[in-house]
Formats: sequence, C-alpha cells, structure tokens
Amino acid sequence: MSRHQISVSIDRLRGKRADAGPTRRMPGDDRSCPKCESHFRADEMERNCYVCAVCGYHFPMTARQRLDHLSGGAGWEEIGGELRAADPLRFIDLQPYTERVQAAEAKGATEAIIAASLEIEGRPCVVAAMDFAFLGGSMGSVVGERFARAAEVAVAQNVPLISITSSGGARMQEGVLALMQMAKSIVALDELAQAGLPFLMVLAHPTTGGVWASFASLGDVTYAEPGALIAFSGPRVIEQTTREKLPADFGLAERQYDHGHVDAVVDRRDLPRRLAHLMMILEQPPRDEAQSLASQLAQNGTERAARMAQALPSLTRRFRGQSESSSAGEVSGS
Amino acid sequence: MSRHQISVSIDRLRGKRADAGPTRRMPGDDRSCPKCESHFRADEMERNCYVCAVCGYHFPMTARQRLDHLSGGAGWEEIGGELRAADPLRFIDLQPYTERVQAAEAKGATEAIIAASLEIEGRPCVVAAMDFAFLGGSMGSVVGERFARAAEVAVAQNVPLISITSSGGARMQEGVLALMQMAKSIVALDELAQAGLPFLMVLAHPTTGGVWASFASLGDVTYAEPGALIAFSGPRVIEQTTREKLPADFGLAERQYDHGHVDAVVDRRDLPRRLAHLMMILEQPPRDEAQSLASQLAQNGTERAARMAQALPSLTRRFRGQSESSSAGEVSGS
Amino acid sequence: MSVSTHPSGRGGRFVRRIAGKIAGAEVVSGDIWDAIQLARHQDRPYPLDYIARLMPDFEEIHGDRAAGDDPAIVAGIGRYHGAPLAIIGQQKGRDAQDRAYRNFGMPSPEGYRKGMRLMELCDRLQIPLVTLIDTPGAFPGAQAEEHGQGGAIARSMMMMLRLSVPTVAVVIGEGSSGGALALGVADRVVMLENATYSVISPEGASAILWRDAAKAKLAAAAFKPIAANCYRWGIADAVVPEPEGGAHTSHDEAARFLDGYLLRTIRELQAIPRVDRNRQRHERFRRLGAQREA
Amino acid sequence: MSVSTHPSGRGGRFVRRIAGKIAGAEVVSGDIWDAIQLARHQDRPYPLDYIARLMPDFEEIHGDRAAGDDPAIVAGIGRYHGAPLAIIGQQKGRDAQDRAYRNFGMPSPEGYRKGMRLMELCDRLQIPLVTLIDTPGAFPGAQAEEHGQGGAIARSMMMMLRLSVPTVAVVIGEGSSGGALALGVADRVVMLENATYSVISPEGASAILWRDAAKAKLAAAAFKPIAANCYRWGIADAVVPEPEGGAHTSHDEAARFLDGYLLRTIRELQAIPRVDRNRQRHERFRRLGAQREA
Ligand SMILES: [Zn+2]
Ligand SMILES: [Zn+2]
Repeated sequence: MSRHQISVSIDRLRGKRADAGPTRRMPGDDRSCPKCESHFRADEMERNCYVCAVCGYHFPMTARQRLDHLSGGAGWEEIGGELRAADPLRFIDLQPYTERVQAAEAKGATEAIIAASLEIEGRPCVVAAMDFAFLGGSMGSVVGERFARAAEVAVAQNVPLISITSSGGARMQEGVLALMQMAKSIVALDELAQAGLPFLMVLAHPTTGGVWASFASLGDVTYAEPGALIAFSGPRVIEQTTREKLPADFGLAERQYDHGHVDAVVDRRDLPRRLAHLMMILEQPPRDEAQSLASQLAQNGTERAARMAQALPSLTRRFRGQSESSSAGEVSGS
Repeated sequence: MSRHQISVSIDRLRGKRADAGPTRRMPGDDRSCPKCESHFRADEMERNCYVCAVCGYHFPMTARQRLDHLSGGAGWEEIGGELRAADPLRFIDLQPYTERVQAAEAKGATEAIIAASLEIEGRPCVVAAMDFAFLGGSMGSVVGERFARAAEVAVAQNVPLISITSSGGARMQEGVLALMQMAKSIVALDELAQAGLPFLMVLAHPTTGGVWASFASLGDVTYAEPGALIAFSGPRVIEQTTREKLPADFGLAERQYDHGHVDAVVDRRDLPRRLAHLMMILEQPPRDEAQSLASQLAQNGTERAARMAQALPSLTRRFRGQSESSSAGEVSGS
Repeated sequence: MSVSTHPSGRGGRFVRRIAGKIAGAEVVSGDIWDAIQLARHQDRPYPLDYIARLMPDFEEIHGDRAAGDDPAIVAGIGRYHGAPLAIIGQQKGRDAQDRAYRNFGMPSPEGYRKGMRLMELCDRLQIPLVTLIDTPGAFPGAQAEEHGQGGAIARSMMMMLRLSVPTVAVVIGEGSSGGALALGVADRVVMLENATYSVISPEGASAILWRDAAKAKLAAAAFKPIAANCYRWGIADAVVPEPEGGAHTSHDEAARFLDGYLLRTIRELQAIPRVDRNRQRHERFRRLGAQREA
Repeated sequence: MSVSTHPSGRGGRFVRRIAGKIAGAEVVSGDIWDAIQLARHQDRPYPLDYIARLMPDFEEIHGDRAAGDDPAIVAGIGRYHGAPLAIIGQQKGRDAQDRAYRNFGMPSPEGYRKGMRLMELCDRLQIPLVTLIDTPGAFPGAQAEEHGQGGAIARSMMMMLRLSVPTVAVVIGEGSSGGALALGVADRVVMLENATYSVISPEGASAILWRDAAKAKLAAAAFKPIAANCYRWGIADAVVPEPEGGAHTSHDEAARFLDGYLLRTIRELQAIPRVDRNRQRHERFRRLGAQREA
C-alpha cells in the first residue's frame, strides 16, 4: 500500500534509458537536469513535457507551454491577454519596476499568468497557468485580474476552472495593490462556488506566499507536481526568523501530502489525463433547465437564482445541472 | 498575562480560612475533600457551591443542586420530568438494567439529566444539567429526549440553551438506541441554531465518551470547571490501547484549554455571574417583529421563515431580533 | 435484486429470505456471535473493494488541510451510473502491514475532518454522499484527543445533518460507538445482512460491564447488535442482502447487491424536494429512542 | 467626531485637518517613516486596549477546537451600544514577556481558525464583526506551515467574504502581508491616521529587493504604505483620526474616535439589505488593482 501516489518516470523503469539522451552536464543550460545532470535535446524536452526522462525531475515550464501541453496542441483562446502591468506606485528598488516589466515582457511573455479557454482531452474548461519566469511568477494586479476574469469566463461557459501555480508570492513592486489581488482571487472563487462549478488546483514549483495563501490552497481537489515547494513562508525565512533547522524536504509536495495539504502528487506527464478524468467524474448529467431553475429558486431564493435567471439562455449548464429533481411547487410549499 | 482564566478559591486568598471548618479527613464522607482532606458541614458545602473552601476542589453536584444554584434558589420549571428509562433490550449484565435504574431512582433522581426553564440572575434561559450520580451520568434515551425537549422549549421561549455535563458517555444498557441519542442531540442543536439562539456549555467532571462527542463539544462558548476530565476516550483506555504513558493532567480542563477545546476554566462559584453576563452580551436588541420577519424571509426564503411565521404570535423574540434593519422590499427586490 | 425496506415494506425475495431471521433473531444468541464474526471477517469487503466495483472511475482525496491525512478514512468522488457520487468510508487493512497503516479502521480527527472537507464539496457541487461504516470505534490515542476527537465526531454529525444533498449511510461491517455514528447521520441508514451496529464493541462492553475481558460473547448476546434487530428498532431503514455465507465469499456479488440498493435509493431521495428531505432527516433522528412516562 | 470617508466624501473637521496630508503625502518620505514608527509605537493601543474602552462587557473566546489557542489573535463578543458585537484582533505584547507570549502579533493557523470559529458564530447569531489589524505578518514557523498557514489565511478571507452580517476591518497599527489581509475582507476597510497597510514590512522588502536589511527606510519610501495613500488608492474607505501626536498619547481619545466611526458605520451597514451588502462587498474587492491594456 503505497503512501504516496506518485507516478515517477515510468519510462526509465521500463528500460527506456536510451531515450534519455547523453548524460553530459552542460552548466547553465536549461536542458541539463540539475538533479542527475542528464542533458536533453529541445525536442526531447518538449516530448517529455519538460520532465527529466532519467530521474523524473520536473523542469520549469512557461505558461504557454502549460496551455499547449494541457490542450494537447489543439490551441487555446486567451482571456484578458490585453492586460499589462501598470506602475501605480512609481516603484523603484535597485531598478525601476517599469524596467523590470519591460525586460520580462521582452522575453516574450505578457505577464506571470495566462488564462485561456481550452479543452483537455475533449473536456472544455478554463485554465489559468502561472509562469515563474515572469518576475518570479509574482501576483500583481494583472495576475489577479486575469485570474478573476478566468473564473468569470468559467461561470459564463459553465465549465470547471483549473489553475497551475508557480509563484514567489505577491508582487512587491505594486505594494498593497498587489496584496489585494489575494482578496480579488477569493471573490472570483466565491462566484465560481455559487455557480456550483469545480476548482481544480495544480501546485507547481514553487507555490509560495500570497498565492499559496489565497486561491492556490482552495482547490476542490489539489494536485502537486513532484518536488514542488509549497509554503507560505519559505524555508530560508523560517530558518532566519526562528533559528529552527528544517529538514531537507521541508515544504516539498511529498511532505505536504503527508501533512494533509495535497490530495495527490502527480507526475506532470499524467496531468492532462488526471484532470480530464476528474472533470469527467464531476460533470453533472444534463437536466431540464426550467426544472433546475425552479430547484435553485427553492433552495436559495435570492441572488444566486436571480443571477442564474439572467444568465440562463446563454448557458449550456453542463456543470450546473442539479442532482435534484424537485418541482416548482417547492417554492410556495415551503 | 495569565494563560489560564481560572478564578480559584478567592475566599482562601482573602484569608477566610476560618470559614473552612475543621480539616479532619473523614473517609467515605462526601463532605471530605479528596484533595486537601478538609471536612465541611452540610450547610458550609451548600453555601460554597460544593467547592472546597480550602483548596478549591469541585465536589460533584446533582442536577437539582445545579438548577438550584443557577437559579439562585428562585425555582425552576422542569421540562420532560415525566420521562423515565425503559429497557428496550431487556438488558442484563452483572445485574438487570431495570434493577440498576430502580436503584438509581430510589436515591431520588429521575434520570441522569434534568432540564428546566429558569432565570439566572434575572435572565431567562433553559438549562439541561447532568447528574453523574445517576448511572454515571450516562446518556440513554431519556437523556437524549429531555435534552431535545429542552432545546425545543428554548426555541419556543426564544431564550438561550445552557447545558452542564457530567457523564461517562452513552448508556450501554440501552445499546444502539443510546448511541442514537448523540444524533438526536445534534438535531436539537441544529433547530436551536436555525432559530439563531445561543448554546452555552459548562463541562463538569467528567465529560467523556458520547456526550463529549456530541452536544457537549458544540457550545458557542464553552466553560469548564477546574479539574474536570474532558475526553472522548478516558486516559485508562488510551493507556491500555496504545501503551502510551500519559501525563497526570491528561484531558483535564486546564490542559484542554491549552489545546484549544475550552474557552475558559471557570470556578463554579462564578458560573451564575459568568453565564448571565454572556447572555446579556449576546442578547439582541428588540426590533419590530414584522420587519424582522421580512428580513428573515429575504435571507432564507424557506423553512426557517415558514416556521418563524407560524411561531410568531407566541414569541417574545428576545433573542431573535435581527441585527439587520432591511425592509420588506428586499423579498421581491432580490 | 431486492432489499427489505423500512417502514414502507417494499422489497422482494430478500425480505422473504430474511423474514425468519428478523422475527426470531433476538432469542438466538449463537447467531449473533456468528454475525459479529462475519461482520469482522478478514476477507470481508472494505470500502475500497466496493468502490473498485461500483465506481471504476474514482478519485481519492487526501488530507484535512490542517494536520495530516488519516488512512483509516478513505474519501473521494467517483462516477456512479452517469453522475458524480461522493463516498466516505472507514477502511480496515487486510494484512498485518495494511492493518497497522489503516490503524485497524479506527479514525483520528484528521480523518473525520477529511470527510467534512468532502461534505463541504458535496454541498457546493451538489453531489450525493454515501458513507460506508466499518470501525471498532474512533481511535483512543493521546494525540487524537488533543486534536479534538470528540468535537470532530460531533461536527461531522452536524455537517451531515445539514447537507443539502441526498445522503445514504451503509453499515458494511461493524459499526461501533460514536466513531461509527460520525458518518451515520444520513437520509437513509442501511445495514448489510451480517453487519452490526452497536454503542460499543462486545470486548469493550465485556471489560466495562462484566469487568472481565473474556465475556464478549455474553455482551454480544446482550446487545444483539445485528442488522435484523436494528431494522426492528428503526435504527436501520433497510437490510441489504449479502451473498450466501457472507459478503467475503464474493466481493462482486456483495457489491452488486449494494449497487442495486444505492441506485434506487439515491434516485428516490433526489425526487424529494430538498426542504422536505432535510426535514425528514431531522425527524428521523429526532424520534429514535425508547422511554416511558412516569 | 467625524472622519473622512470614501467614496461618498462625507466627514467633517477631520477631513479638513488631514486634507493636506492626503494631497501631499506621497512626496514626503520622511513623513512615511515617521508614520511607520508611530504605527509600531510600543505604547500604541492594541486590540485589548480598544476593547476595554469600547466594550467593558466583553467575553474572550479561546481555542480553535483542533490544535490550540493562539495568543497572537484575540477574539470575542462584547456589548456595544446595546447590542452584541464580535471582535477579532491581532494582539502584540507591550513588555518583553508579553511580546513573546503574543508572538509579536504574528498569528499561527490556530489563531485564524479561532477567528473563523467566531465568524461562524456571528453568522448564526447575527452579530456584526469588527476586525482590528496589527501584525508584521503571519508567523513564519515550521509548525505554522505544517498546520496550514496558507490555507488558514485563504479560508479566513473566504469566510469573511461570505458572512451574512455587517463587517468592518480597522487597520490600527501595521497591516503587513497576507497575515493582515486574512482579517481584512470586510464591508468597510478603514485605517487609523498613523496606521500602515502594506504587502510586506519595510525590513522584509529591504532584505529581498535591496538585498540589504538596512534599506528599510528606502523600502518604506517606495511602498508609501500610509493611511492617506491607501485612502487615495481605494484600499481604505476612511481614515480615522488619532489624538495629536499619535494614538499612544491617549488610548482613551483614540478609542473615542474609533467608537464614533464604528457606531455610525455599523448602523449604516445594517441599513443595507444583506443581499446588496454582500454584493457590494464582492464588488469592492473585485475592482481593486491597477493595470493597463496593451
Ligand atoms: Zn534528471
Ligand atoms: Zn480541599
């Protein structure tokens, strides 16, 4: 009975070592495994979802790579892609914030999160994927706004919301406005919850600070990638503050599973299948819409039903079908 | 900054040692303190609420003594007093259950709980007090039924419910029907909660097993008497099962406070004042009843409001006054 | 397949098959001890055995988001006849290692809190809940106490009572003490033919009431905790048949019987308006007990 | 007394008194450092100081019913102008011993869970909630992490967002990081005149952004986390005046100013139908942020 549900590098177990390519270490090369020093060609990396084929180490991925991977290359429709970072505090530390943003944008990404509508193995959903390469995946106003819009599109399209996080926390250069994005993400998740739609989380390395202390820890089901650091305060801060000596695996996904904070540690190569499977399980069977609305009215009587009534004509209700079959008579009969 | 909010034997601190009477130990005498061996006259015991005036040890109290104490001798109106134990399993262990019940009843109590309407320092409430002297304060069908009726009277009279527990757990001689009293007590508390009425708990020695695992651990505010054992499994069972060596204060009120399960350890002599104070704080200001009902309807729309509408004419609404001042327009406006 | 139901009295051949048992069980104490042995049979199907057969598409959740994950409780969501269904069950182990890992099916507060996490999800996503009860009791351990074993059981009952979705509790093995009832406050409570439901294990009662750990058989005869009795007392709404000889003889057949009962019952419950269903759930537990008037 | 309010613009003499500050604060970095020192002044009133003055009849609750009681968070119910009011606050210590006991106002998950216990009570008994924010941040400790610091903060925010009663969050000292915001998702968020509200403490930012722990003043000037700025950014709905020289000069006067604001605001909020109030609360936090379009 295995305690950890980790699927590690089955390729290697099956003797596919040949697939792993030469094992020369090439320093500074982002295709060299920092764990076992194997080196891979770019096409090998992409084919293996940026997982080391030898030791299972999970390399960082950009948000675009995430969306390409989950959609199986079938494309995705971006949400809030026009949003860009502002500089509300005219913030300067060792470098002006605007310059940091320009430098990050120059590398091709538009922000530390990309949200998109897409299908994972044929199941429609909205995905908000973070990108550690963009200013440490920090959550500023654009991250909060894109996340909120992602949730709103999920409600409008009546599909689950999935998020993959990789973030050092709040974006300090936007000051307290960055902090407020935590609350904004909570508001968005409450709208999703009121619509009865699932929120599935994937915690990638690292998920820390304000991201972990807001939407990332509120998944209905929460997966983590192997070896991902998951923490509110990082190990270094804790050691400096409390002078505690922490174990080597402190805050890592496998240990967070032991402490009850993660439902499963899932190999990245299994993510599309696992997420599609979860969505399949959670999908409500189709129901008669009027009956469903009557049931909703009877249950809550207030804002939720009113919002539903407005939104009704445009929705497919795939996920909002009630498992109830109560009649309209319930409204007056109670 | 004291960690424990215990008021211990202030009489003694004030030098009232003379009040304590002779300190000869009289073995087997229930007026001899098992902790410090002081002995008291019956009138001294009653005057000091069955607390040792020397060391603060809390002697057991019967349910009637509890009700007399809380009501300040002003009397109380019993609820469900006509209920008596049945023997649904025709249960026999070393002695038939009916004989055990008869022996317990012969000592003057009618069951292991007495429920009553009364006033504590002028504040009306319903109190359900348990009695360890009656079959170890075990919870059988009568305890469950009286507790449920107590909650229902509290709802009907629109007053808080208070319970003082002293119990070894479920009454085994009533088998699985005794177990079900745990669920029954939960149902009763949910009715109370739906009526927006407070539930205040006082944990006396001992509160264990099924009583601790049901209503006793669901107080809105929970006091414990000093030295009370509070546990689901008692220390002996734990030591036998796990071969753990437990600390001497395991499960005691003061330690349960440290572990977050008790709001305050309160000297019995302070209970009337503390409970009345809590009720005073929690009392809702009077409101216009129709307006309150409209607000309720707008909020829930369903069973709670319907029940309120039925019950409305007979209630004083002391505790149900809404802190809202919304208008009837809310009903249709939502 | 068919089951005996209470109080509507529906059911087919099984009602006839166990009718004699229901009428006469109380006097045959040997039968009771046999049932207890069957309820604890080491090859008896456990929650994961039923889940594998009822819901091949199942996703287990782990952890209470506060202190840990309790392997004595399994919880998750699966695809059941074309719709989502949530299950919380007490899981014993089959071999020595697994038994220790599962803590002999004795849950800790972390386990009940994992269950409550799933209940909250059920409420929000409108997913019916089935609980599978099989435990000698909640774990009597120092840390379990300090993490609030009593409060966890009480809150689990309260949350089940309040759920807005249909709920079914099935005693599949031994249901002992508050540790079992924590998962038992459902719209329908049903027992497998050889399951038991009791305020305490016979061994526990023996040690306490007879002051002799060896009097478990006497205690069992006194408690009479078998399904037929619980059905008569109104504790169980139905008795679900097991394969001849007991559920351990065929996990597949046992699962088929349970499947038939669950499918019909969940649909019945879904047809009841929520407000009525919750009122009936309240009333069901409000009326249980036996007392007389002086 | 009067306060400056946002966005309705009501308020009396105080708006005039701090009007200059609100307009000019951004450029005067020395003022910012002064405000930070005032926000952290060791004689500044802490929650229990306000509670003693606003609600002589107050009952503190203790414990999260799972793991312990966190002295860095005080929570309880009191009698406020003839009605019940609940308060959750972050409590620093004044002397060395008390500071250690209160863990310097840095809450653990147990503290946030104690707060959530009180929120649940507020919801059920229809009691308005006021939070008093004053923390350098949530405690960065190994056990706090393992007990779910991140999730506790997130759930505290969610529960506040969903509360059916009026809620007011008051930053009374330093409000730093998610540890502060955990208690900040309220109908009205207000700051005392010399309070600060920031994504991180100046010292923390200094170490991370300037890679030099001694650049806290620079960091403070960059963050500009003072009340006047937060008001302009829409983070704070109002600024409550302090006694001349700072709240530490007169706890009584500071409490009187707060009293005036709270009493009026709670009554205002109670006049709003619940559904509207909750929608406004959603919208308030939904719109915060600053971004441009490409
Ligand atoms: Zn490698
Ligand atoms: Zn004594």
